[in-house]
Amino acid sequence: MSSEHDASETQSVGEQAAEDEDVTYPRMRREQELVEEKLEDLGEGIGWNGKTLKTQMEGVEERTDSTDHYDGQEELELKSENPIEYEQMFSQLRGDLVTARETSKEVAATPIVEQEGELCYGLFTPEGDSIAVSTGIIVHIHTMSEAIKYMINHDFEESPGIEPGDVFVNNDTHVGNVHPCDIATLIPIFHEGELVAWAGGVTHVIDTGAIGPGSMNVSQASRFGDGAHYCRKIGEDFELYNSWEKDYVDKTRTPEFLKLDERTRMTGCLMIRDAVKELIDEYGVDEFKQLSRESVEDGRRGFRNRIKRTMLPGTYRGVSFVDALYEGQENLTREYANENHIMHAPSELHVREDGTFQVSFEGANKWGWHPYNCTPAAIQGGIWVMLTQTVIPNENVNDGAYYACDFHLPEGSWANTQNTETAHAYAWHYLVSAWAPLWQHLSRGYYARGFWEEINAGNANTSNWLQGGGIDQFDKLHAVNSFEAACEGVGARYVEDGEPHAAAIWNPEGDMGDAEVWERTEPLPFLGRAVKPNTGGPGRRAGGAGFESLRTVSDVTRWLLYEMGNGYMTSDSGLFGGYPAASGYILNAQNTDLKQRFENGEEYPQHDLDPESGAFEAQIDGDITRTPKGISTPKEFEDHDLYLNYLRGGSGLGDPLERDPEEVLSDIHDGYVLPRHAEDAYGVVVEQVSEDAKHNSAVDGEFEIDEAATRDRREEMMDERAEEAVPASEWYEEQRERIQAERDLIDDVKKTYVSSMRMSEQFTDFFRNFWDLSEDFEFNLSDEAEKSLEYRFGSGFKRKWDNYTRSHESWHGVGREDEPVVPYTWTDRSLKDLSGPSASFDERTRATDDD
Amino acid sequence: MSSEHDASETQSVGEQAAEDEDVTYPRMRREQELVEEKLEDLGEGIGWNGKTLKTQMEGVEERTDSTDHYDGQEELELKSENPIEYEQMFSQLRGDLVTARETSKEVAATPIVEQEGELCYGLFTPEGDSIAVSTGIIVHIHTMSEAIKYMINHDFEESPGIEPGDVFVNNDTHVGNVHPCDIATLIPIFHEGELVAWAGGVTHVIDTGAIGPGSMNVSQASRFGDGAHYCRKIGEDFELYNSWEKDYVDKTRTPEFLKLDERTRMTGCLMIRDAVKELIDEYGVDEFKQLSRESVEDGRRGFRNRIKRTMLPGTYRGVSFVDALYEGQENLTREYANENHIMHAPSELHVREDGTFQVSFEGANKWGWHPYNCTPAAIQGGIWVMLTQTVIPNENVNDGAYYACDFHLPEGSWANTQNTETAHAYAWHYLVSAWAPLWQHLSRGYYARGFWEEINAGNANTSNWLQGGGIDQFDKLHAVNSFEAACEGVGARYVEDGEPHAAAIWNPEGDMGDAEVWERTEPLPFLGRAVKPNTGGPGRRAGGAGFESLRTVSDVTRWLLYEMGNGYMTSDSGLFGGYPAASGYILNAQNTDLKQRFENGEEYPQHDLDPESGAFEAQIDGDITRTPKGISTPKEFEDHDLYLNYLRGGSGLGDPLERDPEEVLSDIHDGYVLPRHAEDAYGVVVEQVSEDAKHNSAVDGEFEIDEAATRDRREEMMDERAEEAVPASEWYEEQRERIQAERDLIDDVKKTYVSSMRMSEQFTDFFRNFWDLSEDFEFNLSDEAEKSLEYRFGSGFKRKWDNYTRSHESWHGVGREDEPVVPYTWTDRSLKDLSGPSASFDERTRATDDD
Amino acid sequence: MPDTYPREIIEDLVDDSLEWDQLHDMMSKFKDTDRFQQVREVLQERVDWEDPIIIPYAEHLYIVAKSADRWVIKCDCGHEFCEHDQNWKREALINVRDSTEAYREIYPEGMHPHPDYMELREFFCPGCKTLLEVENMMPGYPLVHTFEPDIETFYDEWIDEPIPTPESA
Amino acid sequence: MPDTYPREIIEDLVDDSLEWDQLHDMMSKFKDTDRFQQVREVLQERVDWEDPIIIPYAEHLYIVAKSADRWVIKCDCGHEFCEHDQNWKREALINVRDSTEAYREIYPEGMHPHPDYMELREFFCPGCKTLLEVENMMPGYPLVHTFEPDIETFYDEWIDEPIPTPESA
Repeated sequence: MSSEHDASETQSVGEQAAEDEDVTYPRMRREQELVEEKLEDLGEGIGWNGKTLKTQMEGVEERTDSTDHYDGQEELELKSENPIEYEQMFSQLRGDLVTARETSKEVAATPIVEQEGELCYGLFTPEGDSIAVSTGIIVHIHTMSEAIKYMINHDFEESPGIEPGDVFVNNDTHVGNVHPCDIATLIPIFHEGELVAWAGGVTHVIDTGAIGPGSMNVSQASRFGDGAHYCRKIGEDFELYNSWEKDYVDKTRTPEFLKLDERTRMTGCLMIRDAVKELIDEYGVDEFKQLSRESVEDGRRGFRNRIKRTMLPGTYRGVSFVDALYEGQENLTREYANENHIMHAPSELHVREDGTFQVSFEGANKWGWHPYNCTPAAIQGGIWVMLTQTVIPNENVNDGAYYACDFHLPEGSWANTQNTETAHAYAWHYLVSAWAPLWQHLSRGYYARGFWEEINAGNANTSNWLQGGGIDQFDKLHAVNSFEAACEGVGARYVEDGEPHAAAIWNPEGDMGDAEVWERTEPLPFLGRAVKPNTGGPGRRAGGAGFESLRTVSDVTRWLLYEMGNGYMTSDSGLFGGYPAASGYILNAQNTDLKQRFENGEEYPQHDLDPESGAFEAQIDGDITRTPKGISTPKEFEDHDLYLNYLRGGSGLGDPLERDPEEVLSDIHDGYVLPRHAEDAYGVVVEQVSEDAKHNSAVDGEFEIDEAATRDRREEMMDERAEEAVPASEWYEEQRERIQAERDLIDDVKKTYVSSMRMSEQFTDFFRNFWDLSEDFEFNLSDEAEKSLEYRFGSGFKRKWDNYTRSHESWHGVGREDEPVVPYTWTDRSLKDLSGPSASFDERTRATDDD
Repeated sequence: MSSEHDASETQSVGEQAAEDEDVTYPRMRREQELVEEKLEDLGEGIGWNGKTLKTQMEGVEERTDSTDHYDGQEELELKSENPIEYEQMFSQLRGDLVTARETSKEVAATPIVEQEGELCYGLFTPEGDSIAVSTGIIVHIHTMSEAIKYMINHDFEESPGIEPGDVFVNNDTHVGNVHPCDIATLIPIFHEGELVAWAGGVTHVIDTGAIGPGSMNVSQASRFGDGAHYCRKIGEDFELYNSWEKDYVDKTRTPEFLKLDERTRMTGCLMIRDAVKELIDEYGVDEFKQLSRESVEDGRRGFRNRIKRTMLPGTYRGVSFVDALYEGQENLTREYANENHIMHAPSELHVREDGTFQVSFEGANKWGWHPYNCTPAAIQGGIWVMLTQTVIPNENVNDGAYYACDFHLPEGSWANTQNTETAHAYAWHYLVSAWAPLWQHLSRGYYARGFWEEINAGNANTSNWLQGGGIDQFDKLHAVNSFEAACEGVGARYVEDGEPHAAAIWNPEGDMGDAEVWERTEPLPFLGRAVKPNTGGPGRRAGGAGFESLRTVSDVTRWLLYEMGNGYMTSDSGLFGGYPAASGYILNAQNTDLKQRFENGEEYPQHDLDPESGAFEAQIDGDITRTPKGISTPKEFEDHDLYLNYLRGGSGLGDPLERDPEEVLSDIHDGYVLPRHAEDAYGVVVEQVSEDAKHNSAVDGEFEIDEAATRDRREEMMDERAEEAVPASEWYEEQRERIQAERDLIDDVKKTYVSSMRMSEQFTDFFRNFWDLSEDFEFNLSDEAEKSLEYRFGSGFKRKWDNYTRSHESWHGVGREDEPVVPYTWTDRSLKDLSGPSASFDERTRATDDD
Repeated sequence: MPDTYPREIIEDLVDDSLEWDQLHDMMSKFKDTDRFQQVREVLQERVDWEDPIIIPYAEHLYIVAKSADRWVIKCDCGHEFCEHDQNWKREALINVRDSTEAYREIYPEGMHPHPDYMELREFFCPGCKTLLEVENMMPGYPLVHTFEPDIETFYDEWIDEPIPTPESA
Repeated sequence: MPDTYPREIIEDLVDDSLEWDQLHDMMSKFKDTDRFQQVREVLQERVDWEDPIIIPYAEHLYIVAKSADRWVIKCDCGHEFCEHDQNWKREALINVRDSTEAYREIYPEGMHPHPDYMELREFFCPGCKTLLEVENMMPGYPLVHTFEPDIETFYDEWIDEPIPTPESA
């Protein structure tokens, strides 16, 4: 599908909608008159019964707080009195949202949206709580919710006004977004002069004008290189302002794509508006209003019920890390950004007696001069979508689930920078890595409760991200970011191996996309694409394998490419004895002889299936970069250079020695495991049937199990375990001494600890207590590391929100020196040391157990 | 004046204006009703007699073109019939603009605006032609004019609408600006439902969120690091939208300063609106409209009359260069931006028989990956202001002068990139360097005509720019850019030496500012400030000396500083035998022992008056950077580091050997000339009266002239000239051979030639003809240089304007392979080879000689 | 409406021998209300010891009642680690993979964490040597006490049953 | 309204001996209509030769009439360079400053152009050796023909006078 072809299709869909509006929707004009009358003649607001939106939102919060039911909906009147109508209405809405998405997707231009489905729609209450959602990248449902609340909170109602026909845009991470490349279109829906709902849609666009090309550039140190940010009104009468249409096109390297993406979102939002109007015509506005309130409360109860039915109350803890190595990187935007970062994400989940969640990242380290920082909206939206894909994988998904969760994100940490100077372009790098323990919290709960079919060891680190740009094959400025990364190995389930090269968690529909489709918008022909061996973590159930694409570069000038992924660390652990997935590495070749090889019909690389084999190096001459790091800043590539896009695998579950040897043999034949690792990791001894037999041949029978040798090897390995492993107490003493002496601890690691210790008294106590260190124990840092911390801790806050409503108060509620509102139970103190099990739960939310 | 103090003052001024509006100006509401009626009920536009603005603008252009009088104003009816009223009205307007500036300046927060007066106001016709201007940085009058035309041209009238009470912002270079840090506020002024004028104001703000701190960062390669760009409506009813007020604050490192700057502009614009309303009340709207038309035509005629009275018709040619050295710079935003640039600005002025100007930059080289590129608006605005400061230094300044000038800026050159990807943050570096020959064109004309009092050798290269930022002494994110650069040495006049440390040309009010004032917003205490010797170019009349400030750094964290100025090249030549001003260098010291020196009461550096003396190095220990380059990208500075801010001198005029020895002696005593250069440059032999005598003592009598030795030395130097100089013909042969052999020509130089040759057939012919080279002569370039050109020439165009009105057609009219619309006379062809003197003039503009 | 699965299905689940379609049904359809009880019963049958299982704690591990007021974490091999609210890892055998060599047994070149940045801690049961957990940790990190179930709330308030004791079993 | 200055003021201007306040007045007040004629007359008196000055061309240089149809560029020392529409620099003596050493005579260390990037071309009158122009050029640049006045238009249309000839002088 060429973009030109698309453009014409789009026009027909988009313009039709615009034309229809004038001819067949006199409603908008009528609404405008009604609203004008209310505002100017009556001095009323656009909320219900003449209230302003802000007053109305405060009312909802007030009633939610005082009753512990969303909006005080203690009785679900509509649902209980007329359950069929309730379900009909809700299903109709849900169906309309899905239809809006499916239809509007056709307007889109990029494979990102069109192939990978990187868009979603939501319907929201006037206050911004989601009522119903489409399929797709629904992480953005909650971020749009925050954006609406931000606009209300900051008096957009007063100016520029929120009126019928208005169109708003947001992509500001600190308003409500994960990263700037997800652009939201929001339109208010009115009925008889009242705002009854918002329709919102998000697409992941290809470039938002960050300092490097691609949607999620990695070389910037601050917001000032993160790309264009928008949060404002961009149209009236459902027409975009000419000023807007001339504005954003220069803030992207791919204006034509963004124009079509915007049409997509407009089309979808207008369809949703129509659907709401039809629903109101059919059922009346009072029913609709009641539905919108009840559905959120219903969602909240549904979440808690599900938790009470499938999980165990108590406390779940975990920790994850990921690396972001910038020492020695080129073309960073600040001199002092030249340092390595480690994300430290302690994750504490309290499942409270009422089935609600309290998620705390107390101990998270400071934000950094990299584009992986997060806002609360990002974390909350991210975790919300993760829960919707696991705990409540059904249609009844909305902000009710959010209302059943409290988040405590230390202010000033990477998870809640409260500093608009920070960069966020690929917040997912930290976000996805940080939520890894949450998978395991849920899985441990499911295990204890017997729901073993739901257990999952985790997800893959979503990478590599192939991104870049320059002047493309059509001699136009262009940017690319391959969404092959929407397809990664999945963590092992308890009862099945992890799925190989399946969807990344944040996009359940994602797949690797057709090579031909990528090649149409990316001047990066595929030399090969294959399952990548040993990417999934070993285990009784193996992590799903990732894959790799070997791309070359064709017909470009001044073309930049870069890598983004984990390298020195693996972010997702295995579960129950399974191993983590493999970590990333970078492989490029530049100044190659590929052209000559093509011309001479010689061999050339198509894969790097076994990095140790030398096969790649044997098939190409050139400057080869092979490094176990995961991130590179944009660097020049020329025609016939090579770039390996390695998409990660998932983590394993259970002791690998418990894996059926036959399955290991299949793994070899399927290309998931290299023969030598069958023995090393699984204790399975295989033999090559002939000299020609290849691993990864996808032909069964090229290897055979030596059963006796396998039995022997496994026994031997059990013995080795007994011999080599030491009692934890012994290990503890040795480690304690190591820490006291700061032996073999590199500066990057110590800097991470010190950062967390400065962030959190609680973590400091935990660390010192665990290792039985002195009250004043501190690590000694290099001057560079000290400076890095001083710089960041000295930067203070620069908050986006002027006023926080109740639901945003928690953004500031953590990390204080006195006892935070979140109980911190990592220290020796256990649940039992609290005054009672319920003491782990915030007073405010204890009492709600009516359902 | 602290910023806090300012804030309160501002509030009183700004809020008063806002409050007054509601109470005492029901006019705006009335206007809104009238406009609404016209638009909605009558279907009319906001122009005169129901026309749309766009139609009205087309009418003005049409009448201007067909009559060669602005708007067809062949008779200046008002002026001729009622000259006193005309002058009264115009003077009143002019006075009101000046008052608006003086009053609103008090609201400003930064020394940039408050001390240096970096703001200006203009009053414009509905079509955006300036009627009258305030004092100040009036380069922006013409750029605002372009911004208004852009809004009209791109149908802002249709949406978002141009209505009474609306407020617009622009800082987009491609819309109409020199660089993004000059932000314009524009408000339409209505009368009885018609748009009668625009008020506009510009301030130079302290930071617009470029990739590095400061208003004019130097490390970005493209627009994507150039900072935030705006061109849109930001308020209604003279109130700024809440969405806007929450938007831009995160796109700057200095939100509080920008807020106050915006209040300044709003205050001034509202005062101008009042003034217009009063004028209309007094004289009637028809008189006002007539005045607005006639004053532009009057300005156009005034310019031509002035030219015909003071200049000579004919062709003036010159060329200037400046360096921008990026090879080896750190933290560039793109890998391929790591190269050296030379600006090549051939400048050809035809003073046509009718007194109009035609300025051509044919032969200019390609734009580059640096922030010194220009848009036509920048060049035209820049040259317009330069002319207003020279040719028409009076009150009767408006766009009439612009209508008397044609500009031909090769499309794709640094002077007219027509590519919105290019960076422009310090366009002045190229712009000011490129207009240097224009000074000399004018001076040559004045010389021939006898107006010797107007002769000026040129201006100083406006640098260094001390810029940077980080966390300041108040622990807040901050950015600085010292406007000490508003004060430079001035070029020598024919009849006087150039003024030392006087105003930079683009700001006639600029001075160096009080050190104390800079220190209040910049954590950079002064160690010393002094006139800098040998910065002005030697000559019979010497160029005005620059000065230097030695700054240290105090109480900051993560602080970056950088330099911006010429280094390897001097941009302004001397005149009539005078020498160019000195070029720049960089001097920093880091990791110093200054703190200890302070504590021990030891000597420390306060100056670097004689770079060869070793004095600086003797007084400080540390890592000293001393390099003859002029630009550095942001680099880390810590407390007690040192930074030399060296502000350049002007160029000289006349043979230095003709300078009165007594004046040279004064130069020594005044600190303008080091004693050794009195002899080397001027042939004046001086003796130190005692061992204690110091140069630069500001005490007369420390040196004495040895008159006999001086006489001898000067005679000797005349002999040396005779001996060492060679006939140009001899030199020519030698050089020709050198070029053919490409001997001693570095890649950076050859790349510059090749770039210009690829840009221009005309320049290519000129170059080959002059040196009598073969038809296919080309320089051989390194691969790197070839790639650089390929990258840039292969980038194509990415234009901002969708449709160009007649006045913008010239943006595309130059650089074609066939004869361009501008006659190119650098080749052997002289004026005489043209069909007649008038053949040098575009047909279109020949006939206008009615005044 | 069925809100329970047949016993044999639950047994297959525990034995990891469900067919994919059965598993898929289980995942996408209802969640049975008696799952905990059924699984616990099956597990109790599978182990070789008598202590009543209070909850399945992790693969191979259980919290079992030694008395009415003492609950411990126990491996299915019979090894007992610690009190139920203590971290069993502190009583496990541990092997740390923190060299390139050790990593390369599991992962190909370049595809494993950097030993300076991350180590793998393998925890084995001192009884049966089964690998019970692998932690990927930054060097120097404390052991994580992963899961502390609130047993009282669960039994008393969520399923409204008495907590098993040796006496009740 | 005076639109002329007294002859003595113009002489002082030509001799560069005006006081600052006189100069300032001249700059900020009116531009006299007969300036060209007055300056030309003064200059004509100052030079030692008889050729009528057509226009002052540059300091020390004039375009003078050798005949009714031949105009040349001439130094006040009497040296004649070339036809009026040719570039006099091609007939001058030239010295090029393109080494650090040569630069350092005029400028302190670090404060002069880099010789690889820029050279100074000093043009002297072959007659009197006066330094007439200094060009700062990128190496290899052609000589710039700086000024080509349109004498006919000037005399015929702007001041409406006959162009001086040896005969008319």
